[in-house]
Amino acid sequence: MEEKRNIWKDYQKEIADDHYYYVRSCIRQSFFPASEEFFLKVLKDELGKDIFDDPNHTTCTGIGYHADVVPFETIMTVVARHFALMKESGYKNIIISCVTSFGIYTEIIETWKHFPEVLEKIRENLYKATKREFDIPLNMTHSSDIIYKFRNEIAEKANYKLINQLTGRPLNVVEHIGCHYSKMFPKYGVGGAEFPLVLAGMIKAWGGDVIDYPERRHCCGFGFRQYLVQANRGYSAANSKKKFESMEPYKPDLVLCNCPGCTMFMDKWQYTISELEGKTYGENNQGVPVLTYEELAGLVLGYNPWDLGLQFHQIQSEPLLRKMGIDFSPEDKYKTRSGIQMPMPECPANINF
Amino acid sequence: MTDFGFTINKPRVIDYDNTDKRVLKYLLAHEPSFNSCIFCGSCTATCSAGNFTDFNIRKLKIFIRRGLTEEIASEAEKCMLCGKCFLVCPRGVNNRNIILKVREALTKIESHEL
Amino acid sequence: MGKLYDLLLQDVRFKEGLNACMNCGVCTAICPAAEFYKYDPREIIDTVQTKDEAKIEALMRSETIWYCGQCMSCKTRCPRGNTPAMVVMALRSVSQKLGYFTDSEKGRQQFAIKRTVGENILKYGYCVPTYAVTPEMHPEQGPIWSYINENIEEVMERLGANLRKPGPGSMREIHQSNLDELDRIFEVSGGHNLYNDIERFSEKKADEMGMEFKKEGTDNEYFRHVYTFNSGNHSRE
Amino acid sequence: MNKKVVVIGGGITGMEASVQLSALGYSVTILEKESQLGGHLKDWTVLFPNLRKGTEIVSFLEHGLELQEVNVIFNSKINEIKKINKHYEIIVEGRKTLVADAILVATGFDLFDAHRKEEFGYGIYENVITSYDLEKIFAKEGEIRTPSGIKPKRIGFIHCVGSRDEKVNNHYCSNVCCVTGVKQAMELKTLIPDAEIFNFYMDMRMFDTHFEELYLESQKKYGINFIRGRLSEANETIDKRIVIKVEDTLTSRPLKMTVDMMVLLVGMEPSKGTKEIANLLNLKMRESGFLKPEDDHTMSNVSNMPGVFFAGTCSGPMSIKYTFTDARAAVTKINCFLKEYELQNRILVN
Repeated sequence: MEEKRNIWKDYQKEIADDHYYYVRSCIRQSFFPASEEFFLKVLKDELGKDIFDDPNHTTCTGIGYHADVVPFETIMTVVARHFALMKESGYKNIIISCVTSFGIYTEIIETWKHFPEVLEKIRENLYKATKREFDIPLNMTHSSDIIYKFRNEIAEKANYKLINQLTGRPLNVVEHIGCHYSKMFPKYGVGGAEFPLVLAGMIKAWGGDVIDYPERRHCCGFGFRQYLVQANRGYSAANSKKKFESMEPYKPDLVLCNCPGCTMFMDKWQYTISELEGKTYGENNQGVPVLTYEELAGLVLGYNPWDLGLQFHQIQSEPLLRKMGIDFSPEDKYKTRSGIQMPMPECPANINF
Repeated sequence: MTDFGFTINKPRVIDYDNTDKRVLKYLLAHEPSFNSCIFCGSCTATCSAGNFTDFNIRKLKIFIRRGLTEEIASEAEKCMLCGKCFLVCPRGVNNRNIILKVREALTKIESHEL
Repeated sequence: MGKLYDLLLQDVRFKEGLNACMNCGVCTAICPAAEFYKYDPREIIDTVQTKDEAKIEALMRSETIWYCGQCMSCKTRCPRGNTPAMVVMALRSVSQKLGYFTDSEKGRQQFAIKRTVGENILKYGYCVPTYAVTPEMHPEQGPIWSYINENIEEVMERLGANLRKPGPGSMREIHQSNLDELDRIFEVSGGHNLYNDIERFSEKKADEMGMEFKKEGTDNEYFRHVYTFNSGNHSRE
Repeated sequence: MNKKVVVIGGGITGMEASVQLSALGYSVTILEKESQLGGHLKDWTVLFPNLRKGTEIVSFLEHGLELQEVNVIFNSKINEIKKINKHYEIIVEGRKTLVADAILVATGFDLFDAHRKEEFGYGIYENVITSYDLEKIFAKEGEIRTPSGIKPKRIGFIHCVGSRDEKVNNHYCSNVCCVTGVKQAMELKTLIPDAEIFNFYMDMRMFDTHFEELYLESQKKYGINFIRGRLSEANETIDKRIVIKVEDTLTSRPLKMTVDMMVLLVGMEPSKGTKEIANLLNLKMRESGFLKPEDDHTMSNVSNMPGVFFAGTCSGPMSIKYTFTDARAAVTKINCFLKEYELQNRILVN
């Protein structure tokens, strides 16, 4: 897909080189905690960067905001507090782990540009509530932007490639960017909104092929209130289903996601769809593995897939590991950190493990 | 099957590649003035049935174009055949005959003649 | 101008989101909600731009405004620079302020969201911590989610998380001083007001509907109702 | 000695105005940046609304130029234009400096670059073409084939590409795309009688003589389909067909349709040349970049610089018919100016 971009080929998003303040994601830390830990590890250990993991920041309240239980003014003030914490820790570059947060931070900064009186109000709010003052970050990136920026360095250190060892051909990778990454403000994303490069660039650099299928840009179906309330979940599952049906003819080996929510939904909805409609996607009814970019970077660099947490996805990734020629230990899969055997999870009825 | 408390929503999108164009074909063969419709809505504005019910003859004609047989069947029965729509049509579309032909086509579909 | 339109105009998202619509349908064409609900963002914008108070009030009391999934795809495409999804947020916000939201099945669900995600924010400092997304309320998360929740200590340790402990790391405990700051932010910025509006109007509605309502938690009839009830009148016509 | 007029641009406007100015006795020079005359017209095979050949118009214009022996300088690049007293000096790269008593800017339009609507897939998906590309396909002998090499069974025309679109900063209507869509659909249907052809539009702006009749004919005689909905995005299927996604606005439902070939009806933009000349001469432009007249109604060919006039599509989108009319109108205005008629000082009371 790299060759498909036209308009954005001359545009490069500015991504700071070092000294970052890191803000975590509600969904990524809860569903893919190893991804956040691995991201920090890679930046520090593999790339030698300075990144600050501040215990004092909180949720941005984005899920609540897009589900309309948190007012705009409130979320702006919470985000302003994160900017204040960043300033107090001596940082100017912020890395955001969540795509929803990333979208909100960009929306807020754009709003402040258009409505300076709102910015003033938020400064007052924050001071009133916390006595803190803030600066707008000099450089704001999503954590995938950082992996994108260092994709070639990662490729140089890689132990494995996105190449099917049995056929010698590149793996077919579906990339899913997450709506809030660049649909609202294309210039804040790498490669704009239509043919974004952030994941495609990683896939290319690590040897895979990017699949462009008709519903590539479609939402995973989270829909905030549409997922959060049980009665509405048929909407969420329907959107993921639409995507899986559209990508099916291309025989994807894996789905790579930008947004933690999308990663979780596209993984879990395969199970739900298999239960509700008896349809299982992927080869041999095994499902299509759905990975975060941190997990994929970890695999490529040769980290233990079970330390990355792949066993705690609903769709299992052994077929993918075998294709990549990764030497993994099946015995280690369900062991504690200290090596004690844990029980086995239950197998879904319609997905082959 | 696990009960999740919901079922997966069905799409509302008009999937043109997979709709049923039998009524459309029949109509174009039997009432060619249908081709001249520009969906301006004059017919709907004057429609006797549409004044008292949710019948919308302009929409019906689009359903025919798109091949939405279910929608066609439920709409076509609402017309009272007064013919005012033909009088007001700026393109001379014989709307009244369209209804008759659509009903004919639907009957034929039911009896597998189409 | 009318009262409701004025209220909408106070919302910067409304000012940003509504220019002049020419009814081209580009938003609806790729809207996930338009595909799976009886929903048309183009019609919402068209209704709002008439400035007709009666129509706007009807919209605020309707199911319609609650169908949007906030993906913002409409913003990417609109040839007139409108953002229907932001106009929807402004409509929802006024609908909650005035209590109109309890008139619709989908609107009443705001109560369930407030009692779950809304409370998580102030209690844990995060919207959806693992232990608050219970397998009972989330069977669609599959057997793996039950497994993770049953073995949460071991799983989180293996994955390098700092589960409910002080200091940095994923799943860490947020220090009370930070939760207090969050609480004060909610106080000064209208967050608590919205929570209170949702509670107050929901309690009134529960009473009208003759349902049990409790001041806290999810173990009450009204919560269970709004969380699970689906009349089935929302998708295909 | 004859007064001198320099005409910048040798498209329809420049050619026709030159013929007329020359007939009035002025000494006319056309500066053309390319190596031939005719501008965009030479690329269009058949014209609306009467389906005559484009070459007929070109030869009509060329004949005029021959009769009037108008001087044409090809491959000319203007480096500078100086105003000296009442006349202008035009410095053309590698040539003798030209002196002009009046200048007619006729720098025309550029076609909208469809690559800029990335979501439509032009230059990315091979079966997405522009109306301009389709003309080139028409110009070729033999059966119509899609770029993938198949005989198309279903074709979609997309209106308003690059027009009426804030996203590409073009807020205006390009005037000619609606009728071009109708014309090209009819041509295609003639060549492939069993093809299904769809026009996706917002408004059918059939404003000019015989346009509406052509629209009616396309429906009645050719069975062309019209769907009111603007393209949101297009995608490629695994077999290289194109999925069109619009709202069927008259039923309020999203609609998707797979076509073998999608034709983008690209609009007009102020040409690069127009912008260059406007900079050299300090001409006022509209927000759209088209040249701005001194008054929209009464001085539509008159620029803010004395002795500089403009005509044709450098001032806004227009069809061939209006281009001719506009060229001739500008000639009248230039004549008034050079003859120093009192008329040119008519007062407009605000």
